[in-house]
Amino acid sequence: MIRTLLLRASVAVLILGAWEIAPRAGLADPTFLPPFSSVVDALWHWVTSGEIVRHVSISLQRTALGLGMSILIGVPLGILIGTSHLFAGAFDGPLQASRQVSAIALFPVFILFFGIGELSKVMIIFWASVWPILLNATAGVTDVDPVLVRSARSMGAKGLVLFRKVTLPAALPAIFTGIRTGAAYAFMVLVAAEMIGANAGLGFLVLHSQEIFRIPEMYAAIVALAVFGLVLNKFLLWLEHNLTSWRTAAAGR
Amino acid sequence: MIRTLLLRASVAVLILGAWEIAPRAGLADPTFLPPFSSVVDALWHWVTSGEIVRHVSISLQRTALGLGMSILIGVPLGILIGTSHLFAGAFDGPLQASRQVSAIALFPVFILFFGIGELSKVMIIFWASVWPILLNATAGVTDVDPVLVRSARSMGAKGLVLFRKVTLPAALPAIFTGIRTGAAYAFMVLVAAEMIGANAGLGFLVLHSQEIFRIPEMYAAIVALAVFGLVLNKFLLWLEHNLTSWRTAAAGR
Amino acid sequence: ADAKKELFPIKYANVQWFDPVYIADAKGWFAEEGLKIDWVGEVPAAQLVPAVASRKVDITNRMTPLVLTARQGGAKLTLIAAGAQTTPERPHMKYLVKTGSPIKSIQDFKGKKIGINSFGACSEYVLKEYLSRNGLDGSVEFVVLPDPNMEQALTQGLIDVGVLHSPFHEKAVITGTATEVFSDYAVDKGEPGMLPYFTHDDFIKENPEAVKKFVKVLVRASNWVNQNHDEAGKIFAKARGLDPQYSGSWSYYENGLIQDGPVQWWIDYLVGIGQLKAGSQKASEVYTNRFNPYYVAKQ
Amino acid sequence: MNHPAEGANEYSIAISALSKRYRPHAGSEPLLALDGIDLKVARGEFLSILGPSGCGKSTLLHVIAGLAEAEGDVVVHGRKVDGPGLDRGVVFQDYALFPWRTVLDNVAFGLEIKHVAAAEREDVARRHIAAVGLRGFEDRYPAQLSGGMKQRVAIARALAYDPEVLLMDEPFAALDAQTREILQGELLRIWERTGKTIVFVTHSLDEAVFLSQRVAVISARPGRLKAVVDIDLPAPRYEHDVRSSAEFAAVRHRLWELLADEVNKASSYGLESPVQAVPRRSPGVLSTLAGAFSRRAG
Amino acid sequence: MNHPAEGANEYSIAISALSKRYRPHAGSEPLLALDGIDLKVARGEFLSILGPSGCGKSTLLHVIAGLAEAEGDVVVHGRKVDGPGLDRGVVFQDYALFPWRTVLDNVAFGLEIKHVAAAEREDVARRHIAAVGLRGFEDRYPAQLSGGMKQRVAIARALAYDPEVLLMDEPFAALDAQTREILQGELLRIWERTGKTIVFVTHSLDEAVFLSQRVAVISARPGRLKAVVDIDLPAPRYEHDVRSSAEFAAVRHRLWELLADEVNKASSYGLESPVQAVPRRSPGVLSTLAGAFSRRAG
Ligand SMILES: Nc1ncnc2c1ncn2[C@@H]1O[C@H](COP(=O)(O)OP(=O)(O)OP(=O)(O)O)[C@@H](O)[C@H]1O
Ligand SMILES: Nc1ncnc2c1ncn2[C@@H]1O[C@H](COP(=O)(O)OP(=O)(O)OP(=O)(O)O)[C@@H](O)[C@H]1O
Ligand SMILES: [Mg+2]
Ligand SMILES: [Mg+2]
Repeated sequence: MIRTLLLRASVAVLILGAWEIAPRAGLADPTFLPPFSSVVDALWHWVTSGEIVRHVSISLQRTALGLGMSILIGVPLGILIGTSHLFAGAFDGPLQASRQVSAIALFPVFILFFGIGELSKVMIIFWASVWPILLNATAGVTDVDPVLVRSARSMGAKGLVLFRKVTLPAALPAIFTGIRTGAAYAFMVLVAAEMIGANAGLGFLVLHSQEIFRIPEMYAAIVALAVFGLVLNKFLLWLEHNLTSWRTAAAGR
Repeated sequence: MIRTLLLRASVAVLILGAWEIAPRAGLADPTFLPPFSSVVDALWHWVTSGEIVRHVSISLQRTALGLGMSILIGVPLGILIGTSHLFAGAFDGPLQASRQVSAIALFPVFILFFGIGELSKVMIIFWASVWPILLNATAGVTDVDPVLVRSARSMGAKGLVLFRKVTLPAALPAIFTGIRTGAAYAFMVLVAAEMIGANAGLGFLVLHSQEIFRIPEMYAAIVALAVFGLVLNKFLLWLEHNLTSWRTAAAGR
Repeated sequence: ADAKKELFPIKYANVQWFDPVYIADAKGWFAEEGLKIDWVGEVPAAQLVPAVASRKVDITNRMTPLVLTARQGGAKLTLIAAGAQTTPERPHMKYLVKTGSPIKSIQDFKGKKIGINSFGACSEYVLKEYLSRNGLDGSVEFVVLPDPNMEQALTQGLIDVGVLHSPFHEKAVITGTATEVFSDYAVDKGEPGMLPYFTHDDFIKENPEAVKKFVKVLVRASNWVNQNHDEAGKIFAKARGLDPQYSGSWSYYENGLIQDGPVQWWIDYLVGIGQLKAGSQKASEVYTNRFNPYYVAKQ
Repeated sequence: MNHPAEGANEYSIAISALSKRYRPHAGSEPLLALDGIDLKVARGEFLSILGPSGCGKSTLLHVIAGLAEAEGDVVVHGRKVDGPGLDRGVVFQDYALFPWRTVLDNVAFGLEIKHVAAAEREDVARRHIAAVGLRGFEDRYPAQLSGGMKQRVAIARALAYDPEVLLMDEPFAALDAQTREILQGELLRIWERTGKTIVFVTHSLDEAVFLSQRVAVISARPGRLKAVVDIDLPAPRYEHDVRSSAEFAAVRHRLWELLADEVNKASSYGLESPVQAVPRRSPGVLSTLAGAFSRRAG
Repeated sequence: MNHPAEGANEYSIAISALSKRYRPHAGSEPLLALDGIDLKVARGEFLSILGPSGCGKSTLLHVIAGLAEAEGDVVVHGRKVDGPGLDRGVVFQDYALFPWRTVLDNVAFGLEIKHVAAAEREDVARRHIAAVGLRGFEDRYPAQLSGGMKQRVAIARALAYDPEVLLMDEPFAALDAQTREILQGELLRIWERTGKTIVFVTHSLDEAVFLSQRVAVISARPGRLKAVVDIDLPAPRYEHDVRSSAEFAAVRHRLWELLADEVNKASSYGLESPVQAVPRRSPGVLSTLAGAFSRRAG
């Protein structure tokens, strides 16, 4: 435990130290890669002024809504595709085609259909995060051990009950992997989403700082984004851990 | 077989038909959603003029290089994290933090380190696609059935041999899911990558058509992008199918 | 309080470049006319035309050629005020090189790599025209780079020449990283440098009064900017959160009146390079001054 | 003994002309696993299925359970089987426990499906768990149990569910001899009290003879019905030392002989020279193995 | 008979004060699976381990194999076990075949690890596959085999690999009685020819008596070494009808008695009233079950 913590700390110190020293020693142009301390300064300034709260909360809201929609739509749809041959046959093609298309490419379409308010941002996040969730849900239900399905069917489970009591719990680990990947992508496109009609949010902060030549602030926003993402990821891991506790029990000795 | 094909075809016809009719019937603004036939026209024009070849080949090259790098780096790194506690302890933090950060936010950093030539585009694609590959590789090796590892170890397999003969084949399905998700994301950021220093490529074509308001051309480029992505995806599926043929054999009756 | 409630909202995007709308809003001039600027946040430059065309934004400003191509693409857009003008002191774009670069004139551009923010607009076309007039057709390589990354690319030597807009060129010049070779004034004394305001035809049809009031305030602010560049720059900097030393401001066409010249210049150019069908657009149909109080007064 | 009456209505299960083909690789020759099985099981009968490994016993059970499709007809209680039903319960050869459910919840599964109220469900499940000797393990997950314990959970689960027909695939194979004998006795008691129809797959001659009214012997690949042997031993068998009786030995021997050929066929499948049923002085099935070893050692 | 000599060097395996605790849930009371086992196995000895289900037999085997950690010492051929080694081969209770490898490649696995040349490897593997009666199945994947077939592949794999010590966890449990007897005989032959040390876990008294020189009886949870019984039957046992001899019956009975208490303990674990070893007329272990059924039926 302590050894791991020490290791983690020393790696972090190493990386951040390099970031601090490289621009100071002239190894990197400080205009474009300012020393880490100036980034911390900028971050600290936002924290003390309380401004960060506004940006984090709006970004959180957008991410939560977009990701929430992805889960609400992606998981059932993925499961449908994984379980129904008919459905897979009909919709696999269009869905596979759609998922190749970047949200950025679709900006005009998003603006047309969803405006430039919150909805379009949420939709962009949804668009990016729904695919891994869908894909993993499909994989999860297709890969369920047929022995278990057989066993449940022999006990009269079928249709929705079979699904709820066997397919779903068996697919849960895969679904969670999908959700975590999806969350990572929700984060990745947060910046893109906040390119459209935003005046607050961490992604907006990145772009805006860049536009107004506040490079340390830009990095500060990137760091804030990373920390925010880490926290979300930890939360999802915690959730996963609690919902699939049987896996830990099985592995534990 | 034939029924599925028919189903697929009719769904496709339905969707494309709706696309054709909606703008013509005034259900959608043809300025923003031009009838499908005009999109086909634009596409056909590119095909006959041979211009499409230039864009597709440059985009293909960027995607292949970026995705190739992701696989070459993401798979071993993911496996290392999944197998070595030391490595996981040291690098999990920085990697988790990094993966939260959008390629778009990192434009200045990418330009700083990789310039505006092909390298930076490849790196942006790499950046987007490496995370699901890494994550799935880690999950794949962590989830290997301990019974199999035990069995192999009892036969004297250890270290690299154990890894090559047991961990890797057992993790292969998960790794492939990661690669396919990664490929989808390589595609998603192709547009973003081609925002920097590009004058050709399908992503560039989308942006350029947008800028000069050639909406049918924009859709044509999007359709080309989707088709291109579908082909890549099919290729990866074919590869996966061939490399993990034992799964089909097991399921086949 | 009642009057406040009845303020007519104009959906308007926070553009990255200097805009008198920021000034008028700060000074409260819109409210005086019963208007309210409903800031919708930042919209990427490339999305401004689609945003107006799909009526998610009511009015904005972008270069004439983009409006022309959009009209050809079916967007119902009309120019309603002239906006910024290229003058020798305050041009629309500057052609910058890294300080100390041997590039001193257009002749030195030959075989060089030029950074532009997009194809199909002022950055590409004006320079191309200038190059061809100097017999340098097709002799340079264009690469697309977002404006915020242009200075960095110049410093790192990734491009030889950067085509920068305000306030990005101010920043690059003031910090001493880049020097101006010339500006777009070099081409027909800045005739193609008009940055007009435009709106959707349906918006005009539904809210002619609002358009009229908007143009009135806009012209008031533009004229004020022409007299008070420094103060205008400061107000803009404050509105954008910009360091005031880097803020610039543009010159505006007198009273915001649109003339045939700049519009026709672009029609001719685009027809010349085959981007516009000959005769498809007439300058007089592309713009209208009928909402401009000065034009109306003249009538 | 309650010998199967021949009236059609008396049949619990009627199998006719049942064949099953597996296709190991797409496009490859199909493997004939079962070939033209005709078999009728009376209501309340206890029938065992004996046969060499790989002859299709599990497959047959799955077809009756409605879990696998096959050519031919299976009729259960007068209704053609076209899927699993509430009337048939299965104990699987490979446990098939749900890894995400505790022992208690695994056993309660069938009751959940039947919408038994939570309190009664838990009560019934706990009693069945205790009955297979697993009290105290209610909250364990399957991965935390030994092989035999898993099998006992699977048995408790199928019994708790209370189906009319019980299909059991080597349910006692992983148990130790003693527990096995105890559970065999108990299974007979349950069968008598409840009048369930039981189809029981086993490898063990003793088990088949002790438990069954009739034993169906399946031949080696492709699985054909070789013989059906009546076991006329006094009931209740768990009350006498039936295993020591002469009748027991006689029936056991008959079955042994029936099987011996089949096992030989199965084991020598593909071998150059078929081997004797019970090799004494002759080189046995594994002689090649032994050869390999001595070559190494030498 | 080659009875274990007492010289330290003669020991193949020496286990002292071995205890193993499992922790079912993080932070919960640890479960004592094995408690202070002391056991020595001579070089070339055939030792069986008997015990009720869940007593820790598999655990003990895993510890010897170096696959699980425990308190206490395990010394194999004079070296303290701190991991798996080329000297010990294991046949696992749950097959543990590699699903992505064909039967042939599964059997060849150990040889691959030993860097045996490809041609010889295939040759040896094919011979072992034929020997367990699976010729023709070389290219199948494990998921396409029946339970017994999988187990036979697992046996062929461990034998092909040729380790000095063989640790077998109920290797014949899933086989039919006939194949089982044949393979038992063959295992004895191999053991004699190669002088391997074999530790054999089984549930079957007959199997233990027939195969072993000594039988170690483990008590119910926590697993303690209850007794070690010498089996003095004439060798080679596969050449006589040893199973019918009086000595056989006598030893079998002794083991039965040793086990009966333990099984009782294991089965009644947590039950209110312990049950008789072999319940005849008394209400048995499953009586609660029967009760449940009649309540339903009534
Ligand atoms: N999914 C499958 N694909 C291809 N062949 C299969 C499949 N399942 C079973 N088989 C084949 O069908 C035959 C019968 O299998 P089954 O499992 O019914 O045998 P069994 O009699 O239950 O054997 P055991 O006693 O060993 O459990 C075997 O030859 C087996 O290889
Ligand atoms: N991973 C684990 N976590 C917690 N407890 C375990 C684990 N593995 C085994 N046990 C417990 O350890 C005890 C011994 O298990 P083991 O598998 O060694 O028994 P066994 O004697 O082989 O039984 P069987 O004859 O049924 O195979 C059992 O009570 C079991 O529940
Ligand atoms: Mg079977
Ligand atoms: Mg065991």
